[in-house]
Amino acid sequence: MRRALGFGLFVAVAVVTLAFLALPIVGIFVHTSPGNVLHQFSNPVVKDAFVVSLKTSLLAQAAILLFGTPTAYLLATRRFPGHSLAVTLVELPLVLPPAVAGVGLLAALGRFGLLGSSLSALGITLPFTQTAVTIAVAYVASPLYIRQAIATFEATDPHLTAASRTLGAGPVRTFFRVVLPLARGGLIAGLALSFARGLGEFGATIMFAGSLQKVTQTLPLAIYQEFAVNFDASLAMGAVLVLISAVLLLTLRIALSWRSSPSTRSPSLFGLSSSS
Amino acid sequence: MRRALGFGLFVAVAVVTLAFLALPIVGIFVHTSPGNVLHQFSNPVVKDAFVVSLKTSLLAQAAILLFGTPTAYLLATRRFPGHSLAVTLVELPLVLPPAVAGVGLLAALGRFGLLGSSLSALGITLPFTQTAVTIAVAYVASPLYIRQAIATFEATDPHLTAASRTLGAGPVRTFFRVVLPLARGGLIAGLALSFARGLGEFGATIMFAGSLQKVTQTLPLAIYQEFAVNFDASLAMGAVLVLISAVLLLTLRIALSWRSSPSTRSPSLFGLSSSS
Amino acid sequence: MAKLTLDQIAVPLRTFQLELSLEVGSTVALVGPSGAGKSTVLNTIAGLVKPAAGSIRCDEETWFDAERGVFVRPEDRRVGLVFQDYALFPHLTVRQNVEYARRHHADEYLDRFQIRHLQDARPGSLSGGERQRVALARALARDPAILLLDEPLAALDAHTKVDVRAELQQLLAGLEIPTLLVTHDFEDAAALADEVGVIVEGRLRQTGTPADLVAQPADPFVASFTGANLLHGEWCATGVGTTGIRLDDGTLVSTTDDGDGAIVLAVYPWDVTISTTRPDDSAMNVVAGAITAITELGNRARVTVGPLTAEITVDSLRRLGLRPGQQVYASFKATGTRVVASRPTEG
Amino acid sequence: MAKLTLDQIAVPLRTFQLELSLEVGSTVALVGPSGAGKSTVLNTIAGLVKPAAGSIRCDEETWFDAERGVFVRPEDRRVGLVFQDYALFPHLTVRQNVEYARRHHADEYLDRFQIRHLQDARPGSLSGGERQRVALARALARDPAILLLDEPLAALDAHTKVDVRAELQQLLAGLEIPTLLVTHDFEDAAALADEVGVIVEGRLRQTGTPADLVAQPADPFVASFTGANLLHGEWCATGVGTTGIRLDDGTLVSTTDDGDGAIVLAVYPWDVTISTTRPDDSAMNVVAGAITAITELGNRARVTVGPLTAEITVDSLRRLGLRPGQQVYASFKATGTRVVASRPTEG
Amino acid sequence: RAESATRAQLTVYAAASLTNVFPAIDKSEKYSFGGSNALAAQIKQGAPADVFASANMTLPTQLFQQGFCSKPKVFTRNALVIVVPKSNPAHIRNIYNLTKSGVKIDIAASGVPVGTYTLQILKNMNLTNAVLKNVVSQETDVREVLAKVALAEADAGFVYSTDAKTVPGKVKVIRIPAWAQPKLRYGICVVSSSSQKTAAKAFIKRVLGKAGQKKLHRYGFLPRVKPKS
Ligand SMILES: Nc1ncnc2c1ncn2[C@@H]1O[C@H](COP(=O)(O)OP(=O)(O)OP(=O)(O)O)[C@@H](O)[C@H]1O
Ligand SMILES: Nc1ncnc2c1ncn2[C@@H]1O[C@H](COP(=O)(O)OP(=O)(O)OP(=O)(O)O)[C@@H](O)[C@H]1O
Ligand SMILES: [Mg+2]
Ligand SMILES: [Mg+2]
Repeated sequence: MRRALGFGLFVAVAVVTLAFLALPIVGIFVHTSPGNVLHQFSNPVVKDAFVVSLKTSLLAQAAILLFGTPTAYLLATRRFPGHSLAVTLVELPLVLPPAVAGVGLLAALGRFGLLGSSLSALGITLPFTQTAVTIAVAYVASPLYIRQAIATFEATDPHLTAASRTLGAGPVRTFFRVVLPLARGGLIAGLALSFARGLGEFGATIMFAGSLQKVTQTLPLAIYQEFAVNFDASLAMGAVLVLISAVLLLTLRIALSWRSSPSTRSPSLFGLSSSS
Repeated sequence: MRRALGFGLFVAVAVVTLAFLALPIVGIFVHTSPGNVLHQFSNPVVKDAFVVSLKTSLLAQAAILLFGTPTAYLLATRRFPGHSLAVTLVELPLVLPPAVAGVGLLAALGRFGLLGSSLSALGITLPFTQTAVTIAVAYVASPLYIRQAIATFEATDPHLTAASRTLGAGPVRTFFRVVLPLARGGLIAGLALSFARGLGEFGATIMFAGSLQKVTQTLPLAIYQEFAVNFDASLAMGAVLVLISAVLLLTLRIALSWRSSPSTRSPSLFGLSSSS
Repeated sequence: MAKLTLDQIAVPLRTFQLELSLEVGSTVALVGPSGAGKSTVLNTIAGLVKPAAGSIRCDEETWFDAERGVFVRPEDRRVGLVFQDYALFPHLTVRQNVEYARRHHADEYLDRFQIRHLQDARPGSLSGGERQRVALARALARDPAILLLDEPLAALDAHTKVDVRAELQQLLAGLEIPTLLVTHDFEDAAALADEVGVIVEGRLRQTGTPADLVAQPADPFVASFTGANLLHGEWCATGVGTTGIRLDDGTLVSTTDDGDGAIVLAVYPWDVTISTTRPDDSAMNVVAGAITAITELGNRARVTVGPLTAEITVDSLRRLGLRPGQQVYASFKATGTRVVASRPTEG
Repeated sequence: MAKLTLDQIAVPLRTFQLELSLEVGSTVALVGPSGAGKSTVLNTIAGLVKPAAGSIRCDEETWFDAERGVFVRPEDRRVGLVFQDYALFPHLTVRQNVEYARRHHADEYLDRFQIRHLQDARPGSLSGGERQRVALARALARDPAILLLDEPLAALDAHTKVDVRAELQQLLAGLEIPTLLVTHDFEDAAALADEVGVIVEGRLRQTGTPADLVAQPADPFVASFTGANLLHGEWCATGVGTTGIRLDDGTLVSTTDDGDGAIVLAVYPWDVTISTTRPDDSAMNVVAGAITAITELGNRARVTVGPLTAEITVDSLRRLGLRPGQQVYASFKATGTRVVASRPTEG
Repeated sequence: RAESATRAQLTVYAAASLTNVFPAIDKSEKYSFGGSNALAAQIKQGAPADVFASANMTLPTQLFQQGFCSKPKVFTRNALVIVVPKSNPAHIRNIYNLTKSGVKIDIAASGVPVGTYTLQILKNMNLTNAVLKNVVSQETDVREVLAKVALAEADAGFVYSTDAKTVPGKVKVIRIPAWAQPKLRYGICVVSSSSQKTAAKAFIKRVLGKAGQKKLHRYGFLPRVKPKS
């Protein structure tokens, strides 16, 4: 009896928690009619913002994938002095107030920034360009991908890579023929997460790239601007963002859980895996 | 040769990536002298903001720990219809633009929000209170802890819980005597991450709790406000935030890697674990 | 002593459904290949897996009954389950592990299993044998009505295994608790249990004393599992009236049994003798061929000739000067052969 | 055929340092308890682990040399390494696995190992035996100068094991490649290898043919590893001039050897006979005691009396009507005992 | 070079309160609306702006002194109003009601122009302490003030009269006596780094010109020079 009670408590707490996490989202949708949401897509501001968001997000994610993957792999498979520092570095953007991150980007890449002079020497000015948006998004979203990637790579059986080596494949070939295919699922999941996060990026973007319609004004920036002039519109855009992210994450999660599903096997009561 | 080259490329990419992630932080510190940073602590605005931040963060993390842990445990050990949905729900705050999250919180818990009437019936009004800050922080930071916790719980050997059951311990006793002790490391890591993220929270807070010195003005809010009037001060505060987060994460990572360290064992070249 | 009864329990598994009835009064061993469902049986009894149908009773207590919707939770069933990997709590000391079941006779068990001196060590630092003793102590400390052992010897390397097995043997003899143990090694089963059940793909193929299984294996699988050579062939007429068996490689074999169609014969290595000249004994079945492998162990040697492996003494090995590749004759008495159901072998 | 030479390699491991020199010309087996460093030796040869000192040569090629700072990367050493868990690529088909080593003779190996019919299956769906064949095919497909097998039989359950072992035995006989295989089961080693090295805590205790190790175990560990009973005792004077050994349980034992101080005797089960009356044969050493365990298997039975386990035929078991608990005499010839170094036993 | 016949679009950085009116005056340019402070900060960081239109004179004057832009001209004026939720839960009728205890007042932070003006008004009417005690939040942007009143979380807030017009359905406007209004002048200037100075000047002319001023008036802005009364 007491036990059943204890367990009930667990469930209760969980329900409360999930409800709490769901509420704000429900709130947003309550305040906007679906009609309103659709109607937003005829609003030029929204349209432009949407395009900018999509373009920059895709570029940013491509960059994250390209640069983050090898980084994650090395961090996962090699131990070197300063390893912990490197991993912390990867996590920092996650915990930096985006606005501060933006200031940091300015301080680093702005025209008075560390690399500013060298960049302008090459005739490049980053701040307030679309490139700046991409950079801001990439900076803020990267940890979500890289951390996931590290975890995934750490989980791949070292025997398989070793086998590949003894079969005459160098580290690189091994990476592409064995490691990547096995890590695919985890990497995709991580990328989806960082994509969603990137879509929602605000603070760093406004600081580093400003908010110029058609150029640097992403959805979150548009939302913020519309607050003043058209409150409903901003709420509706918020709803749009939530929808995109949620759908993205959900489909992915389901797709993956279809692949390696513990739920497909298991008459077992207490999560005993098949090895039990 | 070609191989060595390929591998060199990997390293190069990793170095570039880490440099990119480090730059903004370096930037911030270049722009502020250590003296300036220390000097900030005599600035009353900063002092108050610091106190508010600390207080709300601690409360928020306590709440996250208390509510998030059982939730994570159930999500990790039970499969039920809508499981994927629940997990996505847990991740959403991570990807919502904080400002939108803030509006959502207002729409849900504001005095004219979904639960507003029922709350005010109990004589509770949340917006503009410190509680509101705590809620905002908890909402935005929770995913980082809960996701980590889920991963950790999923990793604990089901045989151990099963053993505990057959030894006469109910689910709850099992949880406290076996699961928690084993998961400790992972949970702490997750909590540190969410703590750091909570410290940096801006968008949701300003929307849901507003910004009032001594009451609801956290460090990031102060940074933003000072931004207009006193750029250096804001940079310095940013630096303070970065320092706190970084130190927190780093010490933790090192502490943990001391416990279950792959780096302490390993003459092995290719990360072959001891079982190899 | 208590008695456990599984009545037509059914557990749907990934690739097949586990279905069996079983009575455990003394020490029973379940043997079977990996993936046969052995562990699942134990988990079901312990209440860690919930069957789709059937019932489980321990003496008068009903632990599970699909019809009556009874399900007693694992913590309320008096079972002592020892996992294949022992599943000791790594964060607790040996003593704390043994005391986990909330009883205060820990010392008694620490002494009984001679692990008193280890009481403050953590499981991580113990040898396989020591871990097993701790696991047993822990399981018994809760004073179970029935003891369940999952692969008690699998985690040990071959040379500790022998000692630990002897230890376990004496222990079980001493205990007054019905025990169900699981293994995929017939030899272990024979050593530890009074009764052995062979389980394949979730169904019991045969149960009986180890001797029974060797004497009358119910099917080719059981036969091969108990270490017999399997000869595939066909019934055919041999001369006037008498029938025999033509093996797939053509040699004629006579048996004391009778039948027709495709068939499988079981011959145990120790019933096979090797000779360099064809033995002219009508009662003998002879398979001629080259020696493909010779394994010496102690004073015995296993010699493989075509489909047959013979077990002979090292002395005779030397006397005959056998070498791999050499042409020899492997022969066995007609009475030494067992005709087993003409089902093809698994595993 | 090629020859591999390990010259005084040293690998620091968590709890001890692996240090050995070894020559592999034919088929050599390393046996030892879990954690002895067996896998590490293979990984070192394959180039997966870099030693702190020493050198590794394969014929004329130098693969590693600490002094000269030579280190050939694993992909450039011609080794075929078969992992204990086979380490097949789960995302590739059997065929793709075999073709992985970039050679086009895949078919040849698919046929040779009779896995042609499995070529499109993924490893996940294969049985233990089939996996092993695929792993071997894959390793040989790269045409290695030396073959390394890590616990080739550990992943199999006991009854497939026998068949697979025979298979492997024939295969190795056929190959013209020096092979180093690792196991913790002396029986497997004896079955597969011409030469056996016993490794404990990173050092070779003894090397020789299986028969040698049984005949003259260098130390108690090797003895127990090869299946001997160990009797602990002390040299002492027995009557006039002759010396003998007083066992810890008091019984006097005479041997053909001579010495003094603490000592360990090795007696193999098949040298021990059981009788219900004390045998009055001066050449016999006798240990009296109660039977603690009886294990029947096939036509043999293992009977444990005090410190001794005897292996007798089931017939004599029946004839003497032996039962656990019964008082009997276990006796063995003085010539049947081997005095092994008076070091205490490990493991 | 950009001075060609078909010149490129101008980039106009303008105060958030101009979000609706500027496109009405000249829809062909690119606009970036935001808090005047943020915009000024961005211009200092080298944002590619041609024109800067601020919700005050102080910021452009600062920029001018630091050489970031030309001498600012006043191009319009604005007034502050009090907005209350349509439901007006605190029953605010006039500014003096704001001193009632328990009223939730939302204002912009002193760093932000609106914030400064709000404080001036309170000073002029010496309600400073009486009102400030009811302030529940000092936002970083007039938008947040408006949003919270619109969501009826705050009982009242100080915003530009022009902002109030953008959420008609949600808020009621309460005027503030003219005598208490601060000098609320919008300044406009050409950014020094602009590559299209002439076009920029032309734009400013358009704003200052009749048509421009009419539009501004229509959107609730006040004439750039106080009519002598
Ligand atoms: N929770 C589960 N859900 C579904 N199928 C399972 C589950 N656990 C195990 N199985 C499957 O049931 C079959 C029997 O598993 P089980 O572990 O009982 O076999 P076993 O006889 O113990 O094998 P081994 O000797 O390797 O331990 C296997 O095919 C396994 O894949
Ligand atoms: N990469 C490593 N770094 C440090 N120590 C290691 C490493 N790998 C293994 N060890 C340790 O070296 C010892 C030998 O390991 P190894 O795997 O070679 O033993 P083994 O003989 O193969 O054991 P088993 O029979 O269980 O496979 C063990 O104590 C192990 O903990
Ligand atoms: Mg099992
Ligand atoms: Mg090994």
